[in-house]
Amino acid sequence: MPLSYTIAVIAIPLLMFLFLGLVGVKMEKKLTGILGCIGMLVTTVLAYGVALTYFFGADQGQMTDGVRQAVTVFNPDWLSFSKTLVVRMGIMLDPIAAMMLIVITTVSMMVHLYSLGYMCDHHGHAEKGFQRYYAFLALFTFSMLGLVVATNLFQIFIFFEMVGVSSYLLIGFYYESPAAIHASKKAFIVTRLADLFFLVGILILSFYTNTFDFFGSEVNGIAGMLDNPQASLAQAGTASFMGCSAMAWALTFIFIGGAGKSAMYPLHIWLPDAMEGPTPVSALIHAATMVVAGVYLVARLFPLYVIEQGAMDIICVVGAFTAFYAAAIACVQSDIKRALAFSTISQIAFMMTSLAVSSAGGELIQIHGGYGLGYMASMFHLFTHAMFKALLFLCAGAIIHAVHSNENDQMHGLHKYMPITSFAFLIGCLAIAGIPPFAGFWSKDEILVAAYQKGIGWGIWMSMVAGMTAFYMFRIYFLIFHWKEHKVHTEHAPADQPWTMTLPLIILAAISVVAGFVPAAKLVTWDGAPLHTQLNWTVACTSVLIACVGIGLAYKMYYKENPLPQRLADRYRGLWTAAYKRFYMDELYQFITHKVIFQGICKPIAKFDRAIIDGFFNMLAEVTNTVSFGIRKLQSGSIQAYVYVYFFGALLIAAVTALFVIF
Amino acid sequence: MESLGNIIMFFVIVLSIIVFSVLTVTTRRLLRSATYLLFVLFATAALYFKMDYPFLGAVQIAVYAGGIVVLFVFSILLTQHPDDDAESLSKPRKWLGIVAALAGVALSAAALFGYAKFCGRLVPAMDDVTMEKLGRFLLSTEKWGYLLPFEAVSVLLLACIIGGVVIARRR
Amino acid sequence: MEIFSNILIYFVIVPLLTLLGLALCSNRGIAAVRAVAVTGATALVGLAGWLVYMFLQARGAGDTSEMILRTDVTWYAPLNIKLALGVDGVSVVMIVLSAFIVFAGVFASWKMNPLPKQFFLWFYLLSTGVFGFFISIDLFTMFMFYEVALIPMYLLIGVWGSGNKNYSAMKLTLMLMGGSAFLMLGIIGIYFHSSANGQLTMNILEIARNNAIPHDWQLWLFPLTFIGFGVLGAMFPFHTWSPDGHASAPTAVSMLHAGVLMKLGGYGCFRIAIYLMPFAANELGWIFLTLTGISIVYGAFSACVQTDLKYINAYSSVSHCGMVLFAILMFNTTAMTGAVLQMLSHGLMTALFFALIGMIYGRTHTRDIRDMGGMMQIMPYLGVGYVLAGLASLGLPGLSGFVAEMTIFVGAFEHADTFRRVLTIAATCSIVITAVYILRVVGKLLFGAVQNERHRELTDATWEERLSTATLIICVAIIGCFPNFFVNIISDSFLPIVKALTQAV
Amino acid sequence: MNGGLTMNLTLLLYLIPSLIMFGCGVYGFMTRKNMIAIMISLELMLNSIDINFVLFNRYLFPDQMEGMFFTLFAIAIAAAETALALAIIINVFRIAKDVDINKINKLKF
Repeated sequence: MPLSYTIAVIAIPLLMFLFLGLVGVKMEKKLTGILGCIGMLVTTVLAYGVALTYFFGADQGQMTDGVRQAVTVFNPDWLSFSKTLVVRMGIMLDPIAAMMLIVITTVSMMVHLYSLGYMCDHHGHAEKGFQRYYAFLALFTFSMLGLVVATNLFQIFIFFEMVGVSSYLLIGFYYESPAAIHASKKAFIVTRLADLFFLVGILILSFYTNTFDFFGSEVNGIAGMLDNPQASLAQAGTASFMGCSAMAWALTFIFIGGAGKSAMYPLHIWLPDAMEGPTPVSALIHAATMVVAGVYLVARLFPLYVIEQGAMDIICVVGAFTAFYAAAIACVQSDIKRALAFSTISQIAFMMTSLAVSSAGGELIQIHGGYGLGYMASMFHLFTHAMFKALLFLCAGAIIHAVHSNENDQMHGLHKYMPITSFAFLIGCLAIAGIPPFAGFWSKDEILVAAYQKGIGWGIWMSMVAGMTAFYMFRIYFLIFHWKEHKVHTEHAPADQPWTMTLPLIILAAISVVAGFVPAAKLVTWDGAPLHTQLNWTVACTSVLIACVGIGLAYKMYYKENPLPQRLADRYRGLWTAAYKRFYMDELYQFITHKVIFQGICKPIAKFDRAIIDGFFNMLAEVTNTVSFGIRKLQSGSIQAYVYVYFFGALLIAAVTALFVIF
Repeated sequence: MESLGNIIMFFVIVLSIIVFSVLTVTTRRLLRSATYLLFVLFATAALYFKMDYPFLGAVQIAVYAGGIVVLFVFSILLTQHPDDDAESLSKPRKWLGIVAALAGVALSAAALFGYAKFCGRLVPAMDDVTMEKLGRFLLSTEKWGYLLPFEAVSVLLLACIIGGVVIARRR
Repeated sequence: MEIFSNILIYFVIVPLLTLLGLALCSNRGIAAVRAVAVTGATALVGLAGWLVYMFLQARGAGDTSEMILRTDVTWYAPLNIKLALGVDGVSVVMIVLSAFIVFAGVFASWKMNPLPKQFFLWFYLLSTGVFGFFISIDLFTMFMFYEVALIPMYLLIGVWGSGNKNYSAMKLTLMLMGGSAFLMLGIIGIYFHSSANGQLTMNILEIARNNAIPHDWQLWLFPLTFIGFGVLGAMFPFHTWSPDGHASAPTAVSMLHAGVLMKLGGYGCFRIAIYLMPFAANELGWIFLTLTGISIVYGAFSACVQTDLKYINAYSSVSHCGMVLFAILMFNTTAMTGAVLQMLSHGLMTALFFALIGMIYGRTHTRDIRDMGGMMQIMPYLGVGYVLAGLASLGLPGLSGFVAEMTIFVGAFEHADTFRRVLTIAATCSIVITAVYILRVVGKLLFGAVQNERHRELTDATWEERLSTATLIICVAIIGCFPNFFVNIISDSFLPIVKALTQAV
Repeated sequence: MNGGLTMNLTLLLYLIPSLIMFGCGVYGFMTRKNMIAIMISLELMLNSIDINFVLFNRYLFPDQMEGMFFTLFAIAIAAAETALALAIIINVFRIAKDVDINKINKLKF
């Protein structure tokens, strides 16, 4: 299949969005859903075709000497800032872009299908705004696809904004609920703040490299910023600000942009709230695709980051801390979606850390394929995580749809009633916990190896977080499906959902089982050359052991109803509450935005405007008015008064003139 | 050197002008004021005669003394109540007027004495201003001719007549 | 006459003919008034399209002169005042913008009451001034048209406005007139130094070519002219007419005023102040750059706490128009192109905002966001329009705001000195603040539960309202999706100005 | 005839009464409240100016007649003006029953 078909992959969702958005309102609700699914199916098939062609197909310029090259399919000018600085809207395929095509279309397809069932009530009637929902899904898919095939940094920024908006619209889908509006607003503004840094980063970077393009195009004869990263850095080397080079600043700012989308600490606060959106949306956007945009961004600029070690260290620290922080919170959350959201944050932080450690030196490098290992592991984990996290969210959606609550104390013991869901969830949990042979094991193992390469401390830290992952995932699992007998409501007992909802679960579960065997090391590497890896038995065994300990602990505490969890919570009340309240980050933000910015800046400025500036101009008017009314008295209409003034005026002038004549 | 008659004439005219002017503005009764004005106008007419402008003197008497003053008298009689003939002046107003008048007079006098060269002149000899000469100038369109202002004044008088009729007509 | 063969003059003639037609309409029936007004507006849009075509043809045929479609007609020979017509890319896009906003404005004031005929008379007089300003390149003629555009505002607000309209109309007119006074001083000063030793002239091109204004004079005349136009461009601290004026003005007038009239300020700033006095621009630019930088952030912060929809928009206009002047003062082609894009973008989306606010206000009779909520359920069309306008305002890619802001930021970042860097980064912060206040309004006004049960009976947009808003939305989307078309028209126009600036250092 | 009283009747001597007359006119105009009295003062001032015209003509330019003609026209115009003014005053009196200038202020505003 020609790689230029990628255009269709991008265009179909866009057309779908326009069609459903403009015409859909007039159409039968179900029909729009089916149309959306068909459109998505075509997109998915095309995307698979393109991606597989890129990886395995006949050579279309993507392989040179066994090294995969980036292929620019299409790259027209979109906006010319100056002769050299041009924003292009193009399509570029390279290993990660092709992989992302598969991830996005797969999850999106599953979500489209799943939503057919989920967005209906129990009688099978589609919800209000069904058409809008599918239009927004198409818009999101388009934006995300546009983001991953971007040929230049600015295009990524553009689609960053687009996915942000689609996310905003979908989180706020239930726009009558105040919580949803609040969450959507929060998500948009926090990511917007991060995008601001991203923008500044782009401005700095493009100023010094004089291009936005990643790779130069032979047609235009220009060099991109990744063609020769050293040269790009050298251009910025002379400039420095506050002791760091301009490039370090730029890359850090760009990372902050990515951190906003990828919910790194402290910009993570929007993601748990984003769960106010419909659950399939959470699966698609806030678990599988959009939230990894930040990881993708850093991976995209990896050649630059590798050289600029300072920025890399920041990413590493932030990632490692976030992984632990989110895992700790996930251990105590009672809302199933919240817990999954924190798990997502933690897992994305794994990917970030993995990218950041991959440039570390050390003797292990020679054995394990050099500094591309972390990069490869990160991308691989991105892929597997997307699958099993989507699976987990869709399962959660099925459960919520069945019991009408997000809280796990409303669930308990559902295993009997929803066996398919239960098995699918279990597979997801095993995958994320890193139990072989499920997908998560393979990718997480690589990440841990890369972390040990960076330093033994990093490795231990990440292993510990991996153990926590296993613990909190199985905590959720046991609390939902076991713990104690479910109180069956008489009107409708929870049961497995219709086939539109279970089929995606089964497919994703299957993928989660086998995805680990994808030869990622051969396909997805930062320089395109295959990476030779081998299983590091020490790391693998330890990590499996730690995961098992985590699972065992969860089994002990949560499989059967027992007072142990409550006792622990009571004993460490302070810690437990802090973790449950997410370490008060939301309150901190609330304080800054409301008390400091709104009350402390906006209100005084508005007052200042009315009182001082407006007051000044009003005062001018007032003074004029007063003086005018004062002067008006002079215009009395009394002729004699005029004569006095006139006569004495004339005398005065005469006298003055006389004085001048005399002297 | 002037003849004594001239000097006496001069003093009579000048004194009557001064005295009656002052009386005109200082008397409280309007009717008297108008009468004093009449005397002033007569004295002025006499001055014109003395300056060898008999036509001007005649006009002065006919128009001013004969016309305007009569108008004044009529309007005074029409507007005055019999009992409020005395007009009282407030002190500050009076003094302000005196100061203004004196200051003006003083300034002008200073200017006059500053131009002693002109002011010291005597009356030069002059041809008679005959009526013929006057009429020619008045109706001439040549240089020094006054036809245009003459016509303008006639239009003005017409406008004035019409205006007077319109204003005075009872609506 | 030769001048009638120039298409540009018709941009003045058509509104005047419309005026005449309106004057002939009967006072009673509104149908004839509407017909004439719509005909005039449509003719203007058609003319604007034709102008773009002619412009592209001329440029395509290799006509690289600074201004094309030049015609001079002597007006008052002793002072060498001419009716000098000519356009470059910037004028062309501004004319197109004005035509579309007039078109949308006519439909937005479809149900104008009372005195529809008189309203449209003044409305078209205002348009005459606006178009006249953009087509002329003679200082005197420009100033005359500028005044023609300003004066009708007083009556339009004072008679057809709402709220505290007398105060607002008076304030707006007086402040803008105050600006004009500065401007007139500046123009007279320029005139008397327009030529070193020959015939004095009012023609901008000749003045720029002569480049004869002495440096010490430039230092006086530049602030006068810049402030004169800056008042209209809502530059801090001369912006306070904007919130009150916009709040009281009727819908179409707000649209035209924020959409086009405020652009006269930005246009004049670079066409007259900077182009003719490049030395002073280089010397004093930093003062105004600081002021406009303050405008951007200050307007955005102020907008965050307002509760009246129109006030929010007016402060947002202060912020966005500050961006225009900010970009103009960056003195490079990219930023200046961005400024023009921002003028286009702000003109369209603010007009859209005011149109929508007017339509909502016409139904609910309140503009206080605390009294409204859940409008999306009641009037989905207007709600979607408002969200789109909001997204354009906060810079969603694919809509015009993004393109404009990014061009400005990239252009502004071309200067490597710390002062401009800091200002640029401060200006970029406004994109976050903008998001805050836009989402705040959208959340309170459109989403959530219906606040007032009586609002449930309200209807969605009528056909003329749909037409009016759809026109603007489509324009916004076209600029956002195909920016290079506009950039190509605009950017070359700045070469002479940038050249003058670099030579004057 | 040479002995006794001798004096030269210079221009100055004639100008002094005219000046005093003007001063009286000013005083009257400023102080009087009755409109007719004001008109009378006005006549005084006009008259003094007339005298000046005649005097300057006679003393300085005896061959010409400008001063005389000016006076002539001034008299004509004064007559017209007085007639009109008095007509107005009488009309005002009809309406306001008063000719005090301080009380006739209803035309204002």
